[in-house]
Amino acid sequence: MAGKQTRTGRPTGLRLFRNLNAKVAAVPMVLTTLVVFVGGTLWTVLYSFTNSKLLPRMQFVGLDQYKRLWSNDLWNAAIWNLAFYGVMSLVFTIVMGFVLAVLLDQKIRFEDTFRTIMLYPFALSFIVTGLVWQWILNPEMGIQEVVRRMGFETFTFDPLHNPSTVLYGLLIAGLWQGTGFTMCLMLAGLRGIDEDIWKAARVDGIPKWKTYVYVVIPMMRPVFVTTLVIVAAGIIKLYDLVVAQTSGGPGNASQVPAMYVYRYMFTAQNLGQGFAASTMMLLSVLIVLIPWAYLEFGGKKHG
Amino acid sequence: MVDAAIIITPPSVAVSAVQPRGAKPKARFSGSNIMLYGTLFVVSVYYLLPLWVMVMTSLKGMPEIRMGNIFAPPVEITFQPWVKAWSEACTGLNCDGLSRGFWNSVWITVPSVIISIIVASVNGYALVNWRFKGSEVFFTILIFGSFIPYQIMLYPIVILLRELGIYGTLYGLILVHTIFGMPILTLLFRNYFSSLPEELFKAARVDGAGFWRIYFQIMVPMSLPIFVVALILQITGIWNDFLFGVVFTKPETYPMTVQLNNIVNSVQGVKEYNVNMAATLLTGLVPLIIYFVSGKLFVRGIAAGAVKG
Amino acid sequence: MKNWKLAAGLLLSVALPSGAYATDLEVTHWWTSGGEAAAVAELAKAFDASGDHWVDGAIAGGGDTARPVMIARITGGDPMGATQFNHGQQALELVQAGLMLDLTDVAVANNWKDVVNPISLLEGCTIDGKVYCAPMNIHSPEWLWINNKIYEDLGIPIPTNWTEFVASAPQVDAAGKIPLALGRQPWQSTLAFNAIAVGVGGLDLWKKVNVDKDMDVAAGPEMLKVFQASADARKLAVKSTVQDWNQATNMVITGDAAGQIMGDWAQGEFAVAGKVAGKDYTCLPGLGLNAYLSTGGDAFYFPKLTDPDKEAAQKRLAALLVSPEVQVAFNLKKGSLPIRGDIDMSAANDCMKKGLEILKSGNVVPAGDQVWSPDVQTQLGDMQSEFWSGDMTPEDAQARYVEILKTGL
Amino acid sequence: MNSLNQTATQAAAETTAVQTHSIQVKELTLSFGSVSVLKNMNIDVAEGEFIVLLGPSGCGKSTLLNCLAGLLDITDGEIWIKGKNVTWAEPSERGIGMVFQSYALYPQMTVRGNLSFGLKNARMPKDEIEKRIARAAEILQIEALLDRKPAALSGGQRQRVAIGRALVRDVDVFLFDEPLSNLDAKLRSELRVEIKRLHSRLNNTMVYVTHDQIEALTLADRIAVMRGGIIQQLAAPQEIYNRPSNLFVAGFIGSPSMNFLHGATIEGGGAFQFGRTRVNLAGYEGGAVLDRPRAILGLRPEHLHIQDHAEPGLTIPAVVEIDEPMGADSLVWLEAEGGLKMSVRVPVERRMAAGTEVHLKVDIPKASIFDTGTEQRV
Repeated sequence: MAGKQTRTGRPTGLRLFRNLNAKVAAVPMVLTTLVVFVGGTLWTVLYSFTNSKLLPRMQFVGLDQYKRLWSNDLWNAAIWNLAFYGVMSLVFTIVMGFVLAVLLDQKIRFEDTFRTIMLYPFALSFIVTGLVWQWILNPEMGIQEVVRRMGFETFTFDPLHNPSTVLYGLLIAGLWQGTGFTMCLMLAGLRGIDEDIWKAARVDGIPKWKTYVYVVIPMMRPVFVTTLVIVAAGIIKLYDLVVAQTSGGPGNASQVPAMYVYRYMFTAQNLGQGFAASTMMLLSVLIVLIPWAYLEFGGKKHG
Repeated sequence: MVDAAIIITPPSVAVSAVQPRGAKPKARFSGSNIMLYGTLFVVSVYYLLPLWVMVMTSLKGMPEIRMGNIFAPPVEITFQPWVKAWSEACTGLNCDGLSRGFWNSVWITVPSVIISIIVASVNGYALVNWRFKGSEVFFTILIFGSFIPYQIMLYPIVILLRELGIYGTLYGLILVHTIFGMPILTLLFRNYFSSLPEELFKAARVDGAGFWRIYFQIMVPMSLPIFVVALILQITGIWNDFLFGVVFTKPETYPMTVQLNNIVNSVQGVKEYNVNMAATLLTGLVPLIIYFVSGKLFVRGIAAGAVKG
Repeated sequence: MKNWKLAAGLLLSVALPSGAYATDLEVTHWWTSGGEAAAVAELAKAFDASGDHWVDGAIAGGGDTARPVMIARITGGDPMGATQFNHGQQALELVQAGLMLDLTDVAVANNWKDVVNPISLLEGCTIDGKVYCAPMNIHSPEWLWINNKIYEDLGIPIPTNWTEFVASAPQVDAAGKIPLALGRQPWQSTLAFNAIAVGVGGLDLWKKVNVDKDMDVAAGPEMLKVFQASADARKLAVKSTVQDWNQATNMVITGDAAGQIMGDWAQGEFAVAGKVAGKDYTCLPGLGLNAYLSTGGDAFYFPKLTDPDKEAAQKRLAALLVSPEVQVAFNLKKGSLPIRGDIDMSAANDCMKKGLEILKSGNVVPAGDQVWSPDVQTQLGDMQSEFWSGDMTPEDAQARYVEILKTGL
Repeated sequence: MNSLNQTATQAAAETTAVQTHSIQVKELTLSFGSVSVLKNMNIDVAEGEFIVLLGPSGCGKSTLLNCLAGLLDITDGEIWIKGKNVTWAEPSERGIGMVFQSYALYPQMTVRGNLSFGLKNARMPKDEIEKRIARAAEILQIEALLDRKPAALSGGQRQRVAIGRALVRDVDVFLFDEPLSNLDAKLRSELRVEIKRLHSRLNNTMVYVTHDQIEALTLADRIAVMRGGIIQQLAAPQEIYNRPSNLFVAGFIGSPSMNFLHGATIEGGGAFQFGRTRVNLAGYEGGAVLDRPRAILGLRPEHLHIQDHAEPGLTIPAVVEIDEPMGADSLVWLEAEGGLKMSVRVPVERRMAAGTEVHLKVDIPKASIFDTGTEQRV
């Protein structure tokens, strides 16, 4: 230990070595943040101003990559798709997660079974999720065909091959994979609420739904905020699911920014363009995170 | 993988946390009860349908798949697709299915999980109990890091690993998993440790225990629920990883997910849906088993601290 | 290793360090469809027979999936022994960065300059006078593949060119078949468009736009005709929803679809399915309109390795890949054309012979891969993908097409 | 502010002049960034002394204790324990034992494990550990609990174990951080007595943090009343009670709190005027009162006596509002001139009807006078 010997006087120089073990233990974290997250990000931002192709090189072209990015229909489509998917996914994940948690919180029988059923998709990767839902939504063999065989000859349910519905197809799969986890968080939140609240509400004769809406939900604000941030972070990273389920198609109807980044960095061998797109994604992350960080850490210092 | 940034707080509610708290349902066969179980049933169908389809399809032969519907159970059960997916499916010239990938995945997952959890739990512990100047700044950056799409970091990481001379080695992959698991896990552990009474830590210091002794003898034994959560998240996360697996390994060491992708995308003639589904199930088997076996612990681990913002 | 001596004899022309045999070389490629895998097996067989060992590193999902992995590994300092790229600009920077092995001595020793035909393929491998890749095959994308049986069943003549094919489409459609199979990946849309450009637009137009890079022509009325023809073609493919090219090919093989615009590699799939050219299916190079083919191809690049034994093995493999025996065996399986004109391809089938003839007559133009950067190719792919799957007007599409080409000038 | 500290230091110096120092805090300052939490503190604690740090929550008393224990690094100043400068020593090297409010028992260890953890860390021989545990267990009467886990103990038992953990360390200085706050009233008073007994038996130095003035008054040799990171007064309990050095201490100590009459001192300090009432200050035990245009007369409830006739200069007229019988005595709440609420302690048998007009006789020698501006006692 650093403080083995009793020191006399003001050990200004030795202060650095106090709790040396703690500092040594923090080295991996410090290196990761500085080298990978800060360094990597700055590196990416720096090279987004160059015309790097296959290999990074320092030939600055100013804002050219950004100009091209925002004049690219694919990028605009990707941003729009992500915004649409993101809003839908946020709303549905949170509403579904909460409703399911409320249902499970009704002192039901077989709670464990239901919970397991809802949570197990979370164990599967997006690749698997995308593949299986592509299969189920396949018009020749999936739901459409089964319903048709039941006699509804004109029944059409082919979301993945129609540009205007493909995002819903992704949503069905995304929600299947992720809502169980949201439900878990919500359930934990519900159970963190003091039971006396329920007693008080019953004594006051407040209907159950009103208690949820006006009492429980406001009390669960932190859980909602956390869930929101987790889901939002997942949405920005959306990639595997799209690749596995639609490959961005039909056309570019389900392209997302992460795909654009990957495609331009590696397929198009235009690193500068990929880095510019990355930087824009990073900016959007900050737009999501800064309000949250402000909400979370803004008011309470040395609390 | 969705980022599972669970934020854990006081375990004081742990005991009661697994009990339902909502209002009591009324009589057993009341209308609202039928509604309740009816809804749960419909929801369960939605969740179970893909699993059902996967299992059923994987047990059918190709002719039956072409003729029948995907939801029907097989008329004639065959395990051939499973055999093929496990040991015969081809990618290029390699026709040994997923079997090789399984052990590669094990060799990748085990050390990556252990090391990433150790590093992250020590981080969380140091952040809570041994704050040093700027530690919160590093933590904040780390949290921001958890939201950075991996694609953005891919190129810098390639350069980093090249400079360290461990690109393409198991060490490199472990490092990558440790780095990218760090934000979420650190958050997880930090929040959990900060929910433990600070006085315990102080008492241990008065008792003369140092950094590591407090960590191993006081903190770790009290943190079982959060270690379980971290363990489950990391095992599934690393097992399911595709991007790092494909970029940072080579064919001999491809994990199962990469081989799954190869098998599914190496269409030779017609798509063999039954083999694909069997391969998919085989790949998902480890995380699935973990969830089915220890899912309750996972839920409990999250509930063990309720969630806070 | 029975053929040890034989193989050694075969390769005597290469300067070999003695006693350096039986070296493992990892070879990455994206040849994973049935016909492709069979062709790769020929390469591996030949390499193993020569005493070394081929470690197969197939990456499924096409070049767009595989190339990032290959590039990451090369730049990450963990290169493979050899890797597939398309000729042209894909590996240019890797060569310039000094990451690729110089094969000039192999090329000289084996006289590639005289045997490679057309010579443009070798030129694609040559940078600053040094050879950096071993050309493997020639591909021409401008083919129309037709299922004969559908037309026989309908009782109408099998189309002999694109125009007839389009004219017959309503009848095919009425019979419940899909007139045109099209995989929904960007590169396949681009391929279909380029085939129509060569077929409908003709050689001059192609050269002016892609070789001379004349943007006025690209924006001109002749090019608009190509876009209009493409817009007609996309109507025929509306019901085709598969992703992979070989799934689309399979639709033609099984008779779900009447035809597909695809490169000569589709032939490998017909072969694997046991179909006979001329009898079961018909192939029309240049869509049957213009007997011109644009030629690109695959080539193997050899990243620089530190181990001298490996380097020697790399050079042995490079020589082997261009050798007549391997060229014949490989290309027969893959359905592509060999890169040398001095070998006996009498075993080739009907379609391949058509290709060989065109090649011999010199009616070839360079492929998009060779004249445009991957950046432009990618943008074109995205644009074509949207065009072929949506309802963009030909005029809009042409405007964007020109804009994209301009980024590559 | 400086004068305040000086008073405190002087008072400390007077009482401990002949004894040896156990703890010395010199010019201690603690700040987090720009916020200073403890300001320029000086405390001398004599060997065997029982010091209570008392104050409202947030006053810095627990923080000070943590600094003494070495659990917080101080910004400036020095801490000496037993003649050694321990300012930068590890907690375990300071020769202290500490008892926490939440007991802070290691949940996964048995009572025995809890007691021995620190000794094992110090690599003490096994038989010595056993001996010490046995002795502590005997003193605290927890022998029967040694093999239980903390979860199986009651609150009182847990607190005993927590004390035992400090005890086995065999140190000269005990630090208590609100050790009884988590217990119910009955247990609290029992354990309070027990701590007092422990102190008289072991006779080691104890520093005890509490916000409960009863604990402070009953246990302490001296009390340090703190507010805002500053020691307001450091003195024996009776001194603090009877002669609070400033308005805050006067108001904080005593329940119900001291009655404060706002007015002015007149006649060269000979009398106090508020409203129309005048009170003679003859016999006031304090410094020079002088004429102060704004002053406060502080009177504890037991230093007022109810009578039915006025005595000019000695009584304050008031009207009875409520009386609260409290068992041993009874508290009468009255309203004096200008709506001023006052409380007076009377024998329980004396019942007062609401609305009765009475006169309150002032016990001037027990009174305190404060300057409104400086809030200091004069």
